[in-house]
Amino acid sequence: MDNLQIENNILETIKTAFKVEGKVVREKRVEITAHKQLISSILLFAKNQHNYIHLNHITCVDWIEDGEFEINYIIWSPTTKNTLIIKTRISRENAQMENIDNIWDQANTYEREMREMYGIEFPGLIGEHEFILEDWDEMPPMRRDFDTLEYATKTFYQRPGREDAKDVREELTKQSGEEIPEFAKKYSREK
Amino acid sequence: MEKETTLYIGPQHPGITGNMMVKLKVTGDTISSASTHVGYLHRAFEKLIERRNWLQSFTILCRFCVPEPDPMELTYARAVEEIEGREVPERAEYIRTIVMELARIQSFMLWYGGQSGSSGLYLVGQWSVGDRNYILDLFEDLTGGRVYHMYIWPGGVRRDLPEGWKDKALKTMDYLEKRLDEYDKLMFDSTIFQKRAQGVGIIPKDKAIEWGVVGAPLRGTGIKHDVRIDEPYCAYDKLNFIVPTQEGGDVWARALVRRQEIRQSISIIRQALDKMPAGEFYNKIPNPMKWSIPAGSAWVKTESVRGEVGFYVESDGSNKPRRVHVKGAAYTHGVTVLEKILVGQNIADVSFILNSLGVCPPEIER
Amino acid sequence: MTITENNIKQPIGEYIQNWARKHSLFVLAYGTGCGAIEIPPTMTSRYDAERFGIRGAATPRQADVLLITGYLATKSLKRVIRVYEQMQDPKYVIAFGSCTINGGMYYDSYNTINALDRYIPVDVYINGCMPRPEAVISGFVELQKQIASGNAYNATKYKENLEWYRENQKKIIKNWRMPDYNW
Amino acid sequence: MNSFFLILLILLAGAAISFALGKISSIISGTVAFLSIASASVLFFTQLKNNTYIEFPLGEIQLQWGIDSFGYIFALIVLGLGSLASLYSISYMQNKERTGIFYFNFVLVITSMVGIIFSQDFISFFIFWEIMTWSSYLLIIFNKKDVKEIGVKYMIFSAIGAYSMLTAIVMIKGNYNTFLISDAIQAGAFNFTNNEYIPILLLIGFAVKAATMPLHVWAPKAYSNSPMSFTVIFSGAMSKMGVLGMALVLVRIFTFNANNEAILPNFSPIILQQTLAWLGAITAVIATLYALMQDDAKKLLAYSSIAQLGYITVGLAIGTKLSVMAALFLAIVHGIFKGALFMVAGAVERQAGTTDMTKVSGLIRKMPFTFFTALIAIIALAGIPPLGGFVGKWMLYESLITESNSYFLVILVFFSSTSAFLYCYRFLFGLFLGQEEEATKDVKEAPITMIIPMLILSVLLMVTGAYPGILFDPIAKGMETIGFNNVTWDMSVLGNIWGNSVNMIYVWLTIVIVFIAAFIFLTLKGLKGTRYVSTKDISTSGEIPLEHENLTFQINFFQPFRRAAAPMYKRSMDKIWNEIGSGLESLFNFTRKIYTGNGQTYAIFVIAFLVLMLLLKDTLFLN
Amino acid sequence: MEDLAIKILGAVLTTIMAFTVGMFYGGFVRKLTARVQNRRGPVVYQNFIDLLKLQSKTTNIAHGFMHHMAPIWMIIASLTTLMFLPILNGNLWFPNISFHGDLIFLLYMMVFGSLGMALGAGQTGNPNSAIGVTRGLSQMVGFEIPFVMSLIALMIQYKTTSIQDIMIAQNESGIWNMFSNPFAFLAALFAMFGMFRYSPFDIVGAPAELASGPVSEFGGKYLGTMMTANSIFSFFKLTLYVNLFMAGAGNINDVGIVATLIAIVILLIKTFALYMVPVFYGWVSPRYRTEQAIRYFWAWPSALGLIGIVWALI
Repeated sequence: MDNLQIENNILETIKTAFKVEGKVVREKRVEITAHKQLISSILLFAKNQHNYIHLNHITCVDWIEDGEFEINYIIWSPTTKNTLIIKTRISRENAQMENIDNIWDQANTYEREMREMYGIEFPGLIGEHEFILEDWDEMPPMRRDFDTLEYATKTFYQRPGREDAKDVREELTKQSGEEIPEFAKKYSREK
Repeated sequence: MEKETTLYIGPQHPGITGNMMVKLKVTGDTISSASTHVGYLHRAFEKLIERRNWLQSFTILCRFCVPEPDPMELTYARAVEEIEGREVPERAEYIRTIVMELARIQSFMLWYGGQSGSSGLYLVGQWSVGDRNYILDLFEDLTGGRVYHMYIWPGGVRRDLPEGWKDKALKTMDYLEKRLDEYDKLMFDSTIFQKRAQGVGIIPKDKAIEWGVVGAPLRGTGIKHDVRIDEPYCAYDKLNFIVPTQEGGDVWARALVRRQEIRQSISIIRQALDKMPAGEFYNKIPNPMKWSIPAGSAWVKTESVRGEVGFYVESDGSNKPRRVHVKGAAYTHGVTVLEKILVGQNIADVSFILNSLGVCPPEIER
Repeated sequence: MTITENNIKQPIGEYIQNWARKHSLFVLAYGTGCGAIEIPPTMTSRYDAERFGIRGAATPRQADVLLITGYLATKSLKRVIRVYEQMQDPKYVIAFGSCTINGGMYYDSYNTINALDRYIPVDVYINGCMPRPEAVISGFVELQKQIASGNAYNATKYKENLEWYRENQKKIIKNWRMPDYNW
Repeated sequence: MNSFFLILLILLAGAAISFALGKISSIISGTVAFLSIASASVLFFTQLKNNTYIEFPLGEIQLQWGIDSFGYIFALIVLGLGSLASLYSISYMQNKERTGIFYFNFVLVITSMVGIIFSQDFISFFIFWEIMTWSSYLLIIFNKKDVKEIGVKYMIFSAIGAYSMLTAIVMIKGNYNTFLISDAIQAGAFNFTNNEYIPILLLIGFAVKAATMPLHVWAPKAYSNSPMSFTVIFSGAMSKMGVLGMALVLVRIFTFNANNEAILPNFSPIILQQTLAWLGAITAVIATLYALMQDDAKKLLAYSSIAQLGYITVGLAIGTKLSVMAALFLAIVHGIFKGALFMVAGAVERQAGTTDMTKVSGLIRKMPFTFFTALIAIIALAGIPPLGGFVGKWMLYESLITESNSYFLVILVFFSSTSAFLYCYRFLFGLFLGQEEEATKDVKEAPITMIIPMLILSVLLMVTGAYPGILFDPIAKGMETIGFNNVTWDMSVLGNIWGNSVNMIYVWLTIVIVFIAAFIFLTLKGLKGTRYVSTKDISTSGEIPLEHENLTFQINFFQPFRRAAAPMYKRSMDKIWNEIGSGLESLFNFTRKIYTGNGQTYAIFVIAFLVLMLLLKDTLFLN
Repeated sequence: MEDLAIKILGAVLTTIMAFTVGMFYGGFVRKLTARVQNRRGPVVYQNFIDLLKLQSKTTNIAHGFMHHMAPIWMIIASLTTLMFLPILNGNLWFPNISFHGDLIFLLYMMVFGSLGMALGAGQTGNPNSAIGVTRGLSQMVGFEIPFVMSLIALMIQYKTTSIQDIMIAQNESGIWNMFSNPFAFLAALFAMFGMFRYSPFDIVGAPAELASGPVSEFGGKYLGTMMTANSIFSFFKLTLYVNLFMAGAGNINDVGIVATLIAIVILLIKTFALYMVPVFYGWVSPRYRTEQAIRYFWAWPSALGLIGIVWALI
């Protein structure tokens, strides 16, 4: 395929340089899976050699079944307009990941969020510990084993009346004695 | 005790965009350091989405960024389509384009209000926010909602254009074009506004991409970058439009870029309405409660007013998303970029710069 | 001397004061949630809330009405309480959107409170997600009715039952690091 | 025994005793100083009649002492302020070291100033002048801070003044063969027609003490570095000695020349007049601009003193009846309010440890009386009705506009006095308003002996506002002594020659009535619902400030103004002097070597110079 | 005795008139602003309602004595300046205490309120207030310069410092000062923009920047009293300008009620017309930064002022 030439080239270069797995997902998307220790060198390589100077995103997926976090680094190159996704997996226990805010300043924000939301430690990460939450003393909330409904029920007052799922408008029309048109009755929740 | 005075801009402050806080350390009226504090709007959307099924998530998605909910819906829908491999009818692509551009225009109108209001020119804000209602009317006719639409679904759009909508839309565009000239006369022709905006909040061109600047602020530094061109989606590759750029990287350049973009949007809408083919508008999805998506992940980008919006969607094959992670433009603009460019600026310009960057706090903390 | 309107008897001085309060509502500029997006349309040409004497105020000292525009994150709640306590009596709270009533679509979120009136007294609830400007204005009109009848005493209720409110508030806000007020 | 000698003797005895007692107890020493100055003042104002003179020979030279109405004006400042300042000193100097030396010099400065006022001949005038210089020098370096820089600067400029004055005296002796001031005036020594050097040299000598530009560079640091209780005298009274001299000379120049109309073609007094007036105005502007950039309250006041002396210079230089009256009125009122302000600064320094406005704030609740004084004095300083400061300013403006047509000068003066609002506010805000800081939590009000003089001065300011006539009376008499005719004045109506007037009593009445009404209304209205809250309870956008965060806005206070006025800040006289100094490096080094900052060497050199001049007078100045 | 009674009556009448007119002007401006912004706007007496509301607040906070006093200083400044300003040209019904109205006195009395207000704002300890005050004082130094220049030009022109005399002279010659010395008038007009603090010179309380600046901590009765003072003060400023440049209320020396009323109407028309100038300018201009505002005043307006002085000298 001709139109995927750039993508294949980049994939090949990185594959030969680091001996990692990878594939071309589609046009302008290249995906690489690497060990966590290789991440910063791959990022630096991509940034310096292939002009992937824009850090698009860092995201974390909780694979609780595997006992792992998947961290994805998404970087973008303004010259080829290509996106490179670098995936790595780290253990959920004592989760720790290399800090890359020396490569991109804005990585600091992502990492602070991940530290707060998933409890992943980034050694050497500066910045206040509280980024989004305040006085949070439970498990990091974005972990899949944190049950938000249970926490909400426990902490916040749950006003009764949610469970009956009544249509408020219907109730109001009933109160005012207004006649409910035929077509509306079709959608009524009371049946 | 610190020597510098601490000044809180927000959360309860007329100059802040949304509910966030910029903590300034000032000496005199010069800012020596700034730090963004967010979390006042954290609703744990990404956590809640994990508990909702693929379609229920739409109610949450559109609330990611309040001034401009449609790009969020579109990006998510496209991500789901990419994982599932679902086709979208051509008519739906055109309708989506129109919705996107309408959303862009209404958001620009709000930006007019913010940018001029933060510099004391309330008249433009009053006019533009008032006129914005006409676009919201169009949305209401089309989707039933003023602000949140939940209109774009995986596989197309929820319903077809209503009768007479096209004429109404064209009429509104004509009206807006006339009004825009009036706003420009007040805002861009005012020497005071020029004095205020020029040379303020400069983003250096050589650092802009590396800092993570996207959207109008990036185009304001002279770099031509627009997702609509780079990775065309919807019907953008079939329509004619230019991506305006300006040199300088200051508030003024960003304002000029936006000023040109809103006119491009109007032209795109006209073209799209003109070229729109007839046919299906919706590639029907199965029963939403049981609808599962094959395992896989997608990273999809869309150009919103503030810059590109990216969705990372991961599916584990069940009927609920595994992970939906949103990266809005404000995530970098509002934190690292803002903290960098505020240093050395005047206190008077904080709100001004915030508005020109289009910082939208719910996008940062979600 | 008293005056009777709508079957409510008031001393004339009070009547005049309530009339003034009713027609001059300064709304604090605090967009706590997504409902804030409908405030600019409410204030501008099509809906023009200034007809009713509603206008913005920049700081809590000058404001009469605190508009809670939507869900409150726990971090916001702390600020809202501080702002509310800095406002001067008589003060009113209008809660905006379904999420302030019972959590709305955020009922299972770990970071948003579900019933606002447990933490600060609410005078008027406006339901909907989000309420249209017409609904907002009708909420204001409802508040005006309450004020005119002298029934908008919720701020007093807050002062009298401060302990109950404090207890509820402190349940959510773990680190109560408010400066001491002398009231 | 003659009252003149008695007064000086009491003062000298007071100086000696307080010096001796200084080692034992600072309070007793201070009390002695206060008593001696107070009793001297009582003696002065009760025993001495105006226009009494005594003559006595000192070897060949005939000396004459006396008191006229003109000197009386300055005696009011010197002795009144001196008594209050010495009362204030008792507590202020309480816990300091070397108080004996302080009081000795303090009383000596007062003595020398009284001596200057007494002197009717150049020799005793000069001797007292020099005593004043070096005793004040010892007080400037009393705190042993920056002795090299401040002391040397003061000495150098004093020397410039002394030498020029001395030269002028010798020239007078040479030309007119007299040391008596009155004889010299009679002979026309200050007259431009005869010799333009004598008045100019004398003016330079006086201008140094009056801190007129460009001879002001010594003043800011000298004012702020001395003990505050002395700065009260230093800025309030001692600078007025310069004013006294200038008034004496200038009035003669202008009035005489106006009558004779014999003006030198190349250097007319009009030029001198205009130069001086503009110098005064520029002094005022520049000093104001510097004052509003200061972070130290003492320095702020020091610059402000220079600015105020600038107005006085303008008034004297214009030389019309109203303007001289304004200048003299301002001189007295400036003594009062600047004395009060330095007392305030001293009280803050004593109680809070520093006058750095970035460190101290929110003292109003702790030091209410001090704040009251500061408020009154600042209103007067800013020239806002209805206090004494306004009266002086009004007369100055009216005289500039109506009598001398110096319209552009008015703009300059007005610019300075409007900018003065900025530093006035800064002083009050910096020390007393704003956040109550942790560092100043335990500050108490100043002791009563410091409060009383401050309150007396504030009351004086109010009285001079309502009844400026009580100062017009001595001023008018004094002005008649030095050559003005028919000086009219009214108890509380200010009038200009275009027939417009301001009645201060009406102003007071209106203000007081409105004040009482508004105060009662605002206080009683909703009295129950009014709470007084701490400065912690402010609206910080809903956020709760952290412990270590500073909410006081103090640093770079007037940055926007500074930015707008940036070109005006580019050059400073200090820099120019330094440039001149470096240009003439060798000479400057030489001067520095001679004036090591030691008072004795200075005195020796001055005396040597005097002797040299007297020996050479025939050869040098014989016309 | 009768004289005194008339004076007191006149003073009270003047105060009431100034207050009412000032409040209504504020209401008109709000209404007109709303109309320009495509809105219906509040009722014209909305300011009265606001004032009544503010005064009927049941709790008020003060941060201390100076905070408590701030509105009082403003009231003092407004009323004292008003009392020493000739409202109608020598009319019996509106005598003021000093019949001539001295310009230098009024010039200084005008800052009394601002400084008092600044002190009150300072005591709150709110950094926004302090920053607002520094801005306000700096701006004051800006606009006072062209203002005083134009005043000096007038003084030169008429050889008097009395407002009364300037008014009479204009009426006698029949040429308003705004025509006889347009430069001075323009300089004063620019200064007026700064005095009224409409855009682009609303930098003191700029909401988006400082959250209403010095008045941040003032609410309830304090804010209400300030509002009263401001209304009176704006009437004073307008009347001062009309007196100086537009011949006051005309040449009416008749004591009759009808003549007085006509004079008042003339005065109101003139003041309102003048008031609209900064309001119009404010609608269409964004806000300056502080140093830009100061430089603005020191550039063209001051140059015009200088030309005005030269013009008057010639």
